[in-house]
Amino acid sequence: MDTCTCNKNYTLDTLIPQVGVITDIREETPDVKTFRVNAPEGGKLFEHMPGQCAMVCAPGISEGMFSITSSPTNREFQEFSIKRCGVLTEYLHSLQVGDEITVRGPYGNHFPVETELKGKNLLFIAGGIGLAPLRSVINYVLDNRENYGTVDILYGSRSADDLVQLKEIQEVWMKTEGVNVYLTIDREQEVWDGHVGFVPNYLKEVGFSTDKTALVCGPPIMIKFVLAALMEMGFSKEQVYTTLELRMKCGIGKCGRCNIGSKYVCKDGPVFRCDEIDELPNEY
Amino acid sequence: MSIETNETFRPKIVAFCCNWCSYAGADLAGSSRLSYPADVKIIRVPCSCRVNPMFILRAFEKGADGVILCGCHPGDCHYSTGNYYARRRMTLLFSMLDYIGVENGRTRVEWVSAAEGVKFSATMNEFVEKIRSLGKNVRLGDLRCRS
Amino acid sequence: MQRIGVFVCHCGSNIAATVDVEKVVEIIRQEPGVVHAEDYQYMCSEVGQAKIADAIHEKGLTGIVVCSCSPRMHETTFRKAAERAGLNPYMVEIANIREHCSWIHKDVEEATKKAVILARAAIAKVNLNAPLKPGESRVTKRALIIGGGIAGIQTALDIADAGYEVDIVEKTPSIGGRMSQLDKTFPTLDCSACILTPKMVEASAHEKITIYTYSEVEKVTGFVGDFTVDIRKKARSVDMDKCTGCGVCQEKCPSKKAPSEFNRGLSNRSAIYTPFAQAIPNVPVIDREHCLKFQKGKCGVCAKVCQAGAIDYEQKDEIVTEKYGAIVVATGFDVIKLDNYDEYAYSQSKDVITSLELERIMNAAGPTKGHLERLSDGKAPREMVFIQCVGSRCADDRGKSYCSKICCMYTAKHAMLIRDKYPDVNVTVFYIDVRTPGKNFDEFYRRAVEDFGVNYIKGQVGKVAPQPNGRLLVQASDLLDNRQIKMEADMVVLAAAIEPNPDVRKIATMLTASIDTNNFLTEAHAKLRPVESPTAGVFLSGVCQGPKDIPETVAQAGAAAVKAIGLLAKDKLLTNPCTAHSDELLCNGCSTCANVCPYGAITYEVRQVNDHGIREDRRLAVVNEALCQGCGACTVACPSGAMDLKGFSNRQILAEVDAICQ
Amino acid sequence: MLKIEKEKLPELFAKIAAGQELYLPVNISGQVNFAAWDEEVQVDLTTLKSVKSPKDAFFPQSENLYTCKREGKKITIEPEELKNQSFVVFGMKACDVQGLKVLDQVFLSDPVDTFYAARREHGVIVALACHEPEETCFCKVFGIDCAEPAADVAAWMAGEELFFKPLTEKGEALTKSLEGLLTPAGEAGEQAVEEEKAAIRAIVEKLPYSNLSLEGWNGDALTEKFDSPLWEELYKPCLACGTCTFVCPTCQCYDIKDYNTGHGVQRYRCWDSCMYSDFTMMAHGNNRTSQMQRFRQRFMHKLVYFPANNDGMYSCVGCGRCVEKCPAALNIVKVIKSFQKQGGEK
Amino acid sequence: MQELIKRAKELLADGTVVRVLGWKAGDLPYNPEPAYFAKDTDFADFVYNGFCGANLSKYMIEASKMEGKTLVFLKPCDTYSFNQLLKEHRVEREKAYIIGVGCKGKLDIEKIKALGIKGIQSISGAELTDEAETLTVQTLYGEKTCAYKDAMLERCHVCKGKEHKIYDELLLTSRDTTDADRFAEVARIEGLSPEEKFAFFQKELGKCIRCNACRNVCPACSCRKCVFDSNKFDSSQKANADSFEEKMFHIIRAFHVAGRCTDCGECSRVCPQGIPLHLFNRKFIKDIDEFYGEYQAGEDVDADAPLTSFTFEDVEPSVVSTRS
Repeated sequence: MDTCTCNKNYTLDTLIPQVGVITDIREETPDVKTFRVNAPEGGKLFEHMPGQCAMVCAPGISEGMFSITSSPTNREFQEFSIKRCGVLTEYLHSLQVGDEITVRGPYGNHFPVETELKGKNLLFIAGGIGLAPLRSVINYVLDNRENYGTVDILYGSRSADDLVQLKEIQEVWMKTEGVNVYLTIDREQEVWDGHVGFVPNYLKEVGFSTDKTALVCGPPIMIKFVLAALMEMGFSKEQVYTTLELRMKCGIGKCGRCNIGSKYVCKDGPVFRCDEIDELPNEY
Repeated sequence: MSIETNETFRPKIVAFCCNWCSYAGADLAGSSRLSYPADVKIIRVPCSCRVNPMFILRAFEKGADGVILCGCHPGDCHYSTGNYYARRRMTLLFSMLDYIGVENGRTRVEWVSAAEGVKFSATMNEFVEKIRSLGKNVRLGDLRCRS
Repeated sequence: MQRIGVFVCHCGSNIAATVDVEKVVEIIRQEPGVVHAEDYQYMCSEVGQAKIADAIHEKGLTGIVVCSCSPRMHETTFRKAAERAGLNPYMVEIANIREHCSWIHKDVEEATKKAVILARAAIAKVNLNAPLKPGESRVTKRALIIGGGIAGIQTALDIADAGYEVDIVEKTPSIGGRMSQLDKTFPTLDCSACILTPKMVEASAHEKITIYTYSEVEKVTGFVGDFTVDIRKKARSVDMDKCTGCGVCQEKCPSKKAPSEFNRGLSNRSAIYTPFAQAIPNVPVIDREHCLKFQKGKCGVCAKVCQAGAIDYEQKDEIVTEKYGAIVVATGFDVIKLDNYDEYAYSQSKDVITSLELERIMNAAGPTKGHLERLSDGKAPREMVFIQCVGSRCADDRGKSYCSKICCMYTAKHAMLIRDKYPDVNVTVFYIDVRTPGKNFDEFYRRAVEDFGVNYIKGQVGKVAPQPNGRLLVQASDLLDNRQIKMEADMVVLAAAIEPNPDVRKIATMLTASIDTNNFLTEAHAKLRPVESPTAGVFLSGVCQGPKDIPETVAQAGAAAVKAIGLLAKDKLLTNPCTAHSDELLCNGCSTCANVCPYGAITYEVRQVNDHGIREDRRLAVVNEALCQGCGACTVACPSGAMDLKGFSNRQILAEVDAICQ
Repeated sequence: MLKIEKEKLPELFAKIAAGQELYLPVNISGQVNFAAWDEEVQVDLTTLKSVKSPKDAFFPQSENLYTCKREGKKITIEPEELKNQSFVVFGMKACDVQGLKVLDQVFLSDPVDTFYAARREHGVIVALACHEPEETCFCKVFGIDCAEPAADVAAWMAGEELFFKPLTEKGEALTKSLEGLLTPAGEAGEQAVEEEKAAIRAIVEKLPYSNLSLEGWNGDALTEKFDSPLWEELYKPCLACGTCTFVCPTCQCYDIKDYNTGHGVQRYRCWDSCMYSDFTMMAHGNNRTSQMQRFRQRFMHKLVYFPANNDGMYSCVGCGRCVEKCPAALNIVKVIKSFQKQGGEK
Repeated sequence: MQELIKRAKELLADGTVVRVLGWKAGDLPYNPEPAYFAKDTDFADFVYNGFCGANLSKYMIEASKMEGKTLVFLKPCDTYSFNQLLKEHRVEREKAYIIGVGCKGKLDIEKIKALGIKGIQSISGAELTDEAETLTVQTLYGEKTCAYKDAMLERCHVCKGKEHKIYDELLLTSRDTTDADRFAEVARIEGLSPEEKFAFFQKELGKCIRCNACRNVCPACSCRKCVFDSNKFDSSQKANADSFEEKMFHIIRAFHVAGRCTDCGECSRVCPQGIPLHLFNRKFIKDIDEFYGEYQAGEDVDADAPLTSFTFEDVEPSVVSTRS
């Protein structure tokens, strides 16, 4: 039979990545680097929404899902903040400007910046590298300031050295009107004259009013205590969004790994409203 | 297969050599300028007993046409007993490869001491000749690696 | 992934003549991970090493590949260079493009291609290298010398003089070794006993030296700096402390039919005996095989005559366990058995003897009290024939492939001494070559020919046949005159090849020291480390390493002593960091690895692990890094792959395989 | 409806294979699996079930996605070509066909898996009615009529003939290409097929699992089923192998891996199993650490999660392959029955 | 069977054991599953018949981690596996109360089906007490019979003997089933030309679907994490992309169990594709016997294993090319 041409109808499969060139590397902390990625011919690899992720791959080494930390409002590039913690990230950390990787995505859902969050007062709560996905939302919100109410950002880390994007926080966020930034670190440090204490405790200390919608991201243990604190403070579950992290391979909800209940975290997540999480079987 | 193709056929051969005897034997072959074909590439291991059957299969997987393991003569192992274990392991492995139909000339163990540069070179010449006569390894390789 | 620097050495023209070094650099520069590549005339030179250091600093290298000569040559050099520049020395790998490439291939294109592949393999490996840190182990400040001949004695004295305790273990009842059996020594002709005995006495009197005669090494465990050795002191049946060495027991002993080992079986000795008059210690032993008391149950003469009450028939073998930091092997040699040389009629005629037997015959304390006479009839010989190279330089497997080195000289000595003492005896020497390199050696040989009229014939003896008249018919060919010779001789002396003491094989196995196909112990490097065994902490002294004469032996004995002293002088040793280690999450605790470990380095303990959220108590293998020598036997025995070897990990070796097969 | 004598089937296969690839049940070393046809193979249409389901004609056990090549720092990506020629799968059973419908829900939902979609588009399925259903079959439970498979072509074996009925355009096209070999079945043929259907349905009624009740199993039953203490008992014999998932016509979990061929890195996907201990393992933990959880996941997915997302469609078609092949004699029927029993006791 | 239940209940009652590991009847006549029994009422489903082929030794790895003692029923061949696990410290003797049960050969449902028997409703003659030499099978397509022997697992025809190698007590008597030479098939293959050997294994291994049933059922493959599941050798593969992988997997698997495999035959029993996997293990067993002296894994817990011992005079690997 003749070769048919019907396949021309298909766009490139979502599993096929694009080549990305690393155009800038910032050392955020001793073990976190932020990589700026462009298409080889310049420009962005793809459009995305805040909270979405992409699969970053070092061919032959490994592949991993990372949240896109740059805001969609950035027209030039995408950024990933990556913490060194395994074979892949070790490899990525050894790369230099000009090196190429492959990227596929964007995958997953995003924070509902154009729907539920619109017009709301926003409270961002992040711990450590958990700022990465929230940074995308924060910058999106700051770039569309008129669409949102107050913005409070509570960000904590193990130590002053482990706070990522500190330059941007201090030079942009803190200087933007209507944005309050609260920084904290876990333990006393000489160089640090700011607040000391765990994020959930600081949260209660500040005592935010419940007229806000909270976006929470950080290590699982922090999320757990932050949620408890928020509930204690009178927030309802419908007012809180967070992200889940499970093992992912395909990124499109088909390979089965991130299936939990009837959800696929890579496709239906990673962003969940807390009342949705409650409906999932306890396997995360 | 015609004879011409056999003559132009350049096999890929991996030689695992123990550090103490055979690698030194290979060094001696070198310093004595005793030539053998460049098809042979040596991997240094501390002892013949370090060679895992997985290494040998992996070599074949990735396209090797022959694999040879060289160690100290039995009784002369730097670690006293390593080559005795290697001898049993390789005997069984080679027997299994033979059993599943892989030509038994593709694998070999030879004991070469640090003083046997001549033997090292002669063994390699002989082994390369043997592999050339057997031709390309088609029974034990991953198709994806064929160029 | 590492930031790798690749350095390709020209080695003058040694590499560069056959490998296109620049091309290798150009290709390798493109490899993933390689951030620096350069070539240089001599990488091992100071300038070359500085290049490595500079690149480490400037490019922030985390891994180094040097394409050069064998790692056995300069791995340490480059590792040290990297270490000085602040890099872990184990982040350096060598691609051997000289011995394994440029020196054996002629075609430049082919050699260059191979060099690239070898470099890629090294890059692939270094990508997976991890910094390693050697551990420390202590050094027991005591040396063991195995063998109490001149080599062992000299080494012991030198080490003891440096202030360290030394034990000598000698298998026979007395120290002294082969040298004590010799009559005169070449090329000075001084009396062997006269120069040896004072050394023996000095050793026995030295406060730092303990001598175990009639003893053997039974078991060796441990490793450099910390060997534990079991020494079997065979039952002497004589109390060493009580015996006064008066000798009455030997005189009175009714069993006098035992062949004297010292006299090479040419005479008999009593069942209770000291091997020779100057024996040290001067304490007899009872040869239980020939002793009536032991064999028949009755006799007991020696006990009766011993005033000191030193005879102890109940004595048992005793095991002494001692710790040592260094071990010197000085097990010496023996002459080969002549079973393969029937044509020389050694077993058929008493008048065909070995040179060592001639030594005993010529010696005043020997079986003939120093008179040269035929052993068959006691008559003085008129015609003597010496045959050289019996079993030496042999092309087939009847004898030894090597030259025994000492025969030419001692034969000249024998010929000269005979012609001097018995001018009417004709001496003919059949030789292949006469080899006389050495101080005053050739002069000595020429004196034998020119001043003493020894008849040297270049030729091979085909047959020695005993004649009905009691003489020996020697058939030979004269290679220079190209004629056949038939002559009758009264005695024929065979320069039998020497070979390492047969016990050395057992000892080498215990020490995990390697030996070559001729049973000579292998040196760590033929030129640069001639007195060290590849096994750390084991040193070689005397003929056990290769044929040599007395001055060479003594010189090597001193060298071995210096090496041992160098070791004993250290307080701590750095251990090889390339040891096995077990991944606790993969370990089954099945004991298979421990079963193949030659060093007993693996033990088991029950420990709690957290396996991705599962917490449980598991039986786990634990490697003692001080004991582990890094052979890797356990890594293959382990089915789950929990055991791996640092520096030669599974993934490193597989990466090399991949790179080569690519 | 058309027909062909059984003894002429080799001719039929040859004719189909002349125009396109043909996959059909083939006996190799005593086992029947779907494989490409050639004159050498031993076709086996009488064995009811192939060991592996024919799903790998559409979702191969292993397939390349792309090759990644590197030159210096430059990376290039060469995507694997999509299936672009038609092929025929002959002899699938009604349950296998339903299995594909389940896979369609996964792979053809947004974002479409183009590799699968291309195969689906080019695959022509000739489904065969189940001549003699067996005790492990329970397709009826899922509303499947194994006497009348719904595919591009439906076929029946009755007596000495094979009856052939195109049901779709693709089926018609195939049938057309076989003109000459296939002859009209006629009245008698229609009759024979009706009798065969009746015979099949009669046996199905008698099958031990045919009246298995799925009551309580649906997308809403999540918490109740998930929290049941029964799982703790049920999973015990499970050996954590992947037999059930690899023979299953609906299991679609896959892994994505790289293989370095020495000339490039091949990105491929291959079947994976949620029963494997490392399926969900991450560097820092595993959200399903115990075999109980993994065992539960498989059945919860088939009977609860999947229906929840797919309008009540179960991700099980009752083919019974897992019933036959589980080394520990565990299977989905035992699971369903255990819950039923427990429900009864309550 | 009733004796087993009675004894199990006694041992539970007197506190000797806290659970019983045996077989539970399945919903089909031929698919009993390994199961735990802890209460009197659990025993309603207890079964021990010809279809109870599963080797329960492997389950004792997990059972050894539980509180208290487990009563386990082991067939003669299973006891070899238990011993081998004991030797490797994977099970604890104190955690097991072993009742050695008799065996008259275990049945292979695949063989029955291969005889064309399908639609099976019930099977009689499979009980240990049944004297009959014939199985009677009621099917949807009528009553069928087959000889017990013809339905027996391959392994039972080459049974190592019906003697239990380790036990606390014995119940039920066995029947000798050995009627074939264990190494005959291996020897047959050895006699083939390289091309024939290659074709044979290519065909057999070509069926492999990498489901890991053989590995996971194997009492010798008791690794917590298999090398084929870990990245220790970059060997984690389930691609099934081409024939090399199966060869790698099965050769290495056989190699890893060489000298440890008791030849219990579970790998062949469970293979969904009917690959005669025992041919690999038996090849090693035969070689070990020939090269290093006869050795039966699991017979003697204290014996030196062939691959962790050696003699100075061992044959050289070149024997492979010189012997044939």
